Amino acid sequence: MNNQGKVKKVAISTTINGEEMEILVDPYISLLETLREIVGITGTKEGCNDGNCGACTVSIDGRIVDSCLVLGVEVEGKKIETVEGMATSEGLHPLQQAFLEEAALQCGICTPGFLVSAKALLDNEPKPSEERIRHWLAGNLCRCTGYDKIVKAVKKASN
Amino acid sequence: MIKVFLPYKIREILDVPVEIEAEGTNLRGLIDYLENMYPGVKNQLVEDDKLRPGMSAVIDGRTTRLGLIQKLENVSEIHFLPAIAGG
Amino acid sequence: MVLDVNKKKYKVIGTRPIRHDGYDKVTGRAQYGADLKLPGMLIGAVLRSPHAHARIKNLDTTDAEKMDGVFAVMTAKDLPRLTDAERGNSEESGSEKHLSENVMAFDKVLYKGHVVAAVAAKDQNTALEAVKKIKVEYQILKSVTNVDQAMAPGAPILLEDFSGDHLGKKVRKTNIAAHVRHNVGDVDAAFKKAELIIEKEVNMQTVHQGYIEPHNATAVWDEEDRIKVWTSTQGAFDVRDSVSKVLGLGVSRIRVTPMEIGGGFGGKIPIYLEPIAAVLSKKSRRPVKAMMNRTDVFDATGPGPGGKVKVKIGIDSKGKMLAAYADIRLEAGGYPEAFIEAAAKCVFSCYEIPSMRIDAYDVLVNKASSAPYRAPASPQVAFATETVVDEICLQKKFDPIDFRLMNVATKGTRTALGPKYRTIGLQECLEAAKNSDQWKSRLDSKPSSGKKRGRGIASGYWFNIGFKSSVNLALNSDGIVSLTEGSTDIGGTRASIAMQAAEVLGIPAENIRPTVVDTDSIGHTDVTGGSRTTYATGYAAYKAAYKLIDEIIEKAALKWDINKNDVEYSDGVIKSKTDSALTMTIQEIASDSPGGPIVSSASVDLEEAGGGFAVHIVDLEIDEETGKTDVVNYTAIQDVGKAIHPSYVEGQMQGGAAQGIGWALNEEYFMSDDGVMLNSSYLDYRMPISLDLPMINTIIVEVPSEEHPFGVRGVGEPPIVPPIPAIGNAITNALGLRLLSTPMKPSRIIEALKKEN
Amino acid sequence: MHQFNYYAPETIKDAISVLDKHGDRARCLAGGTDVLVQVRGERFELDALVDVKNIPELTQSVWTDTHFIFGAAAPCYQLYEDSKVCATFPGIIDAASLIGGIQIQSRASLGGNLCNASPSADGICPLIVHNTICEIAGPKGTREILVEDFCKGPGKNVLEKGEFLISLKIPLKSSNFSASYERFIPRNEMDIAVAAVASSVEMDQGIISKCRVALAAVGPIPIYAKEASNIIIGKEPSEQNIKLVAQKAQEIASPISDMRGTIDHRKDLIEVLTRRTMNKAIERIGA
Repeated sequence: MNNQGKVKKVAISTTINGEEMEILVDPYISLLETLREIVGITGTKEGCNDGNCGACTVSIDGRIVDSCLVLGVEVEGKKIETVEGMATSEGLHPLQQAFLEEAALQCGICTPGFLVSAKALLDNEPKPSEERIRHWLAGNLCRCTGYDKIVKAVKKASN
Repeated sequence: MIKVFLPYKIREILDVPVEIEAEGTNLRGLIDYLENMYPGVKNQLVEDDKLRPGMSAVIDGRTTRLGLIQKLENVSEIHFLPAIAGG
Repeated sequence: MVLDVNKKKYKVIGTRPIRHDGYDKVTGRAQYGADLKLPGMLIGAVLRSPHAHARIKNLDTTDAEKMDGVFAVMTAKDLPRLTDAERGNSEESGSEKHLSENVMAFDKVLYKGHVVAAVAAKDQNTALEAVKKIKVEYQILKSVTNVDQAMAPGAPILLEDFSGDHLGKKVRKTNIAAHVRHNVGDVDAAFKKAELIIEKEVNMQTVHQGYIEPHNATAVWDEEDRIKVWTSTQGAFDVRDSVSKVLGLGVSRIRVTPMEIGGGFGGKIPIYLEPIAAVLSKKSRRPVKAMMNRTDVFDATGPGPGGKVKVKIGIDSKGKMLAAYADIRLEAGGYPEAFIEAAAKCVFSCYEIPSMRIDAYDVLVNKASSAPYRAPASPQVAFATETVVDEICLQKKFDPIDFRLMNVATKGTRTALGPKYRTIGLQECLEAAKNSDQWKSRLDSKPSSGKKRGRGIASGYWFNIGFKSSVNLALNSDGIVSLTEGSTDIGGTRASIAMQAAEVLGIPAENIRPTVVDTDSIGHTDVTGGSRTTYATGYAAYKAAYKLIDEIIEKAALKWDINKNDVEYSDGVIKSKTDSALTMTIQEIASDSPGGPIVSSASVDLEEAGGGFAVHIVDLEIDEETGKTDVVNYTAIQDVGKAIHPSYVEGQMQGGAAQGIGWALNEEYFMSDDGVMLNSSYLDYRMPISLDLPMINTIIVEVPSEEHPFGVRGVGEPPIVPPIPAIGNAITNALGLRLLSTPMKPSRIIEALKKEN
Repeated sequence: MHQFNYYAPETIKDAISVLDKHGDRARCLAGGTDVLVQVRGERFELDALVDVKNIPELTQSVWTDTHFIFGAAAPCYQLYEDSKVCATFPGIIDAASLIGGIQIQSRASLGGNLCNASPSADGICPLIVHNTICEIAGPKGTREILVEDFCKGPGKNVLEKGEFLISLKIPLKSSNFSASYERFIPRNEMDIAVAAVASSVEMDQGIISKCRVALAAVGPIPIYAKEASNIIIGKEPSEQNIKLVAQKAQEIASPISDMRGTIDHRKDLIEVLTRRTMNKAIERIGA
């Protein structure tokens, strides 16, 4: 039995960075592809497409996930937050500011994923230890910094 | 006189000693001087009136970026070496 | 910590402003290659060889062409044939022929993942499905995946129409693309005088740069045969030159726009997808974007060469080095260039040794064509040399820093390639290491965890290339200076370049607005690599800033109708030397400058920055039952000449150390017998994660380079050199045994421990 | 990648009907952390992916008088954020809190981990040493099977056409019971076990009355090392006795050499990890 030609797009309603929207997605594409190609926000990055780098981290109803390992159709009725939703009209999120001040990014490709991950940590644990930060960020790969300044920036934002 | 060192393989091919002495007001002149001493050297170092691609000249520790027009004043040694790319 | 050897006082240099591109990068606005979307854009996908070595007998694209949603199919027949085999010996970037065949195989595939065909389709999934419909008939050949196999008599030959250069002799039917030799002094006689001779051979597995962003390229080929390319690259002009060679078009027909780049470490200097996207665009008459996945990146890009390095050093009774010999064999991959000249230059770079001989071999193997990886070939050779040095210290009970200081290379030391060093800062680094908190701290050799601890130290070198860079400046009517440059910014170089212009102009770094522009908008600028960007493009910015001041003075003189020699400029303010009433700011002159806007441009073509040295100290903790190694304390010391933006200098030192630690402990290409990399995912390639590393202490040493007005040396590359030997030496210190192969992974440690007992 | 349709049934019955219709061209989607990677990597082709997370039984957890029952699709965090589960089954939490990183733990479930039937699965050995039972639903009704009988080979399990895993039932234990799970990886997270061991112990007046040891990544499926476990039953938890268990476990292990580890290293690790997990489990009973 072959599906080819029978697979129909699915309409879903979801909230992305506070904005309710209805979108039409192929049932087999990832949330990552949905965000980048359908919604058109490209801050969420693809590094591996198999859940091992965390560059595509977004939060769904407050929990961080690798958006490459979620289907677009799965987020019906859910609240998605991406890096684009972190800054407000008041200004940058303290984590974004701390990343800049601490030089916690070099090439910047992993930065959106780290920011979304770190935000979820600080939302639940305002004063994490260094070890806790390193543990929480273990699913986010950075090849440039050696993590030192990232950990320091998260620490700084938590103060 | 300027001490000149040629790459190992050119020394092998043309039977040139490790260290030779030569002179010239610029690199072009120096290479012509070498060519008189060891015919064939110029062809090893120069192509289309330029240093061969992949060949560099290190003049007292500095790699010239000017090539054959590089002036030679108060120079004590020159090494011709394969150019090295970086990462 | 910054050890300020250079006492000059600066206003901007040495401060830590927020990088200019930072806001875009923390908000997700920054546009990386994969983020680009053009109207009508198609997606390209490539078919890759599943075999490491095979002849293409037949290639049938008919079914792919017929598929719905497919707009173009391409094979190597769509590329101009380049038969210039002779230039395959070029050390620079390979011949046009090899460049082209690495982009797409013509009649033979040389590694698993070698591209054989490509498709452009309406979307990613259609393109990937179409690629599967291309039929290829392969004649599978025996493959060689390491230097021993490749150099063995009777080995299958990769490049059949290519001549190797063996000490100047042309040799046919060989996998040794080049054998070079360097010789200083009488090595054999010097070894005879030695009291102690230590020889070690190390084995290195192939590694990958590991940048998080996969390669990508978008191209539009227009009706005038002009090509626009948007890509993730370390060098837009290198891409332009390479695409021009592969497609046989003049460079000015090609405009390359460097997108933001998600890491490179040398691996984003070669071209891969750019000509393919261009040809697919030509055939489909639509913009085409092509992207790699992670497996493609491991299989077909990078890698950093593996290989074998043998080093022998002889010392006299006092410990002075008398003679050294190195035999270096590195994997070039499918096409020549394993950076053996760099290896030769680096292998004995930290020491003053009167007699040295180096033999180095560039060896073709059935792996992706090697790309530069951060100080290419220097970590490989440093592992051998620093291991030998450590062994000498152990046997003769020398303090490892004192021994290194006794033999340290300084200004005037003759190097293995012949030339003498100009001012370098290795001695200062070793002294800083000796005074560091970590070195002075006692190593807790029996920690409560019950594990064994060990400390290791090693030095390393990279020579920092110079080359060409261009910068344009324009003074805007609000007093802000626009700076355009051609160096792609991998890690904060917009800031470090802008800061040098700001220093000259005496204005805040924020008042310079740097932009990285395309190849039509700036003069030639070489790669962001070789640790050259802050040095060379920064120098161009310095020159351009002085020219801008000349312009400002000239325009002010015109405006005031006085002699320009009577005008002076300082810190954004213009004054008359003769009339104290005449003063204005740069905003004032810029908003009304007689004779047109105030602009300047400058370019440089520089020699090497004078070399950068690093010394690293590592404390390890090893679980003798499992072989697991954890880094518990780490200090990186480096002479950077002058730190323009110290935070990003520290970042380079920490990042380089982290990559070196990964290389030392876990990273490797794990190959099957038939030449396939089995661990081509982040899951199994095992790069360090946040939990694998401690904070990495940094000590910035500043011994100014003689070649740069602020004394800048290259920073990016030296820090990946010492970690491997430092870790090897620390393992020896902890366990009393020595590992001579990377990665020094848990199973190897257990194996070695068993052998000991 | 072959295109597939997505179904999100809200009842077990509806799920069975889709699964039954598509046979081996359908799979369940729980966390998706394995199945999405595999389908993209073209390990298999699917026509239907059946998201089971909207079925209440698949994500709920219930304490009965005799069992703790949790949905097969309950993500890892649901277990380790539940203080009662943490206090009662630390050996299960050991695994739930180290699968992948935080992102993966938001999605991945022990049920999914079990169905994926990887020899190196982190979740399976701890379930085995807790005598956990799988509740399976299918066209012919429901059935129960012990976790140690669930896997049939790498990536293969006992599920028949139309069947799927509903929940996992852990029998409640006495306060003299505890367990521990430890894996060896070269990094500190985000790796697949080179070798791993789960051990559970029940003590009766200083004597080990029950013991279960299970081994991962040293055979085609996670192994219940019964012979090793039985050695120490009725004996004191002395260093010597634990060593005997560990040596037996090492004997039972029949690993292969691959990119993640060698035969020798894996066998050595089994010995070390058996000792460590046995000691940890015993220590936990004391605490």
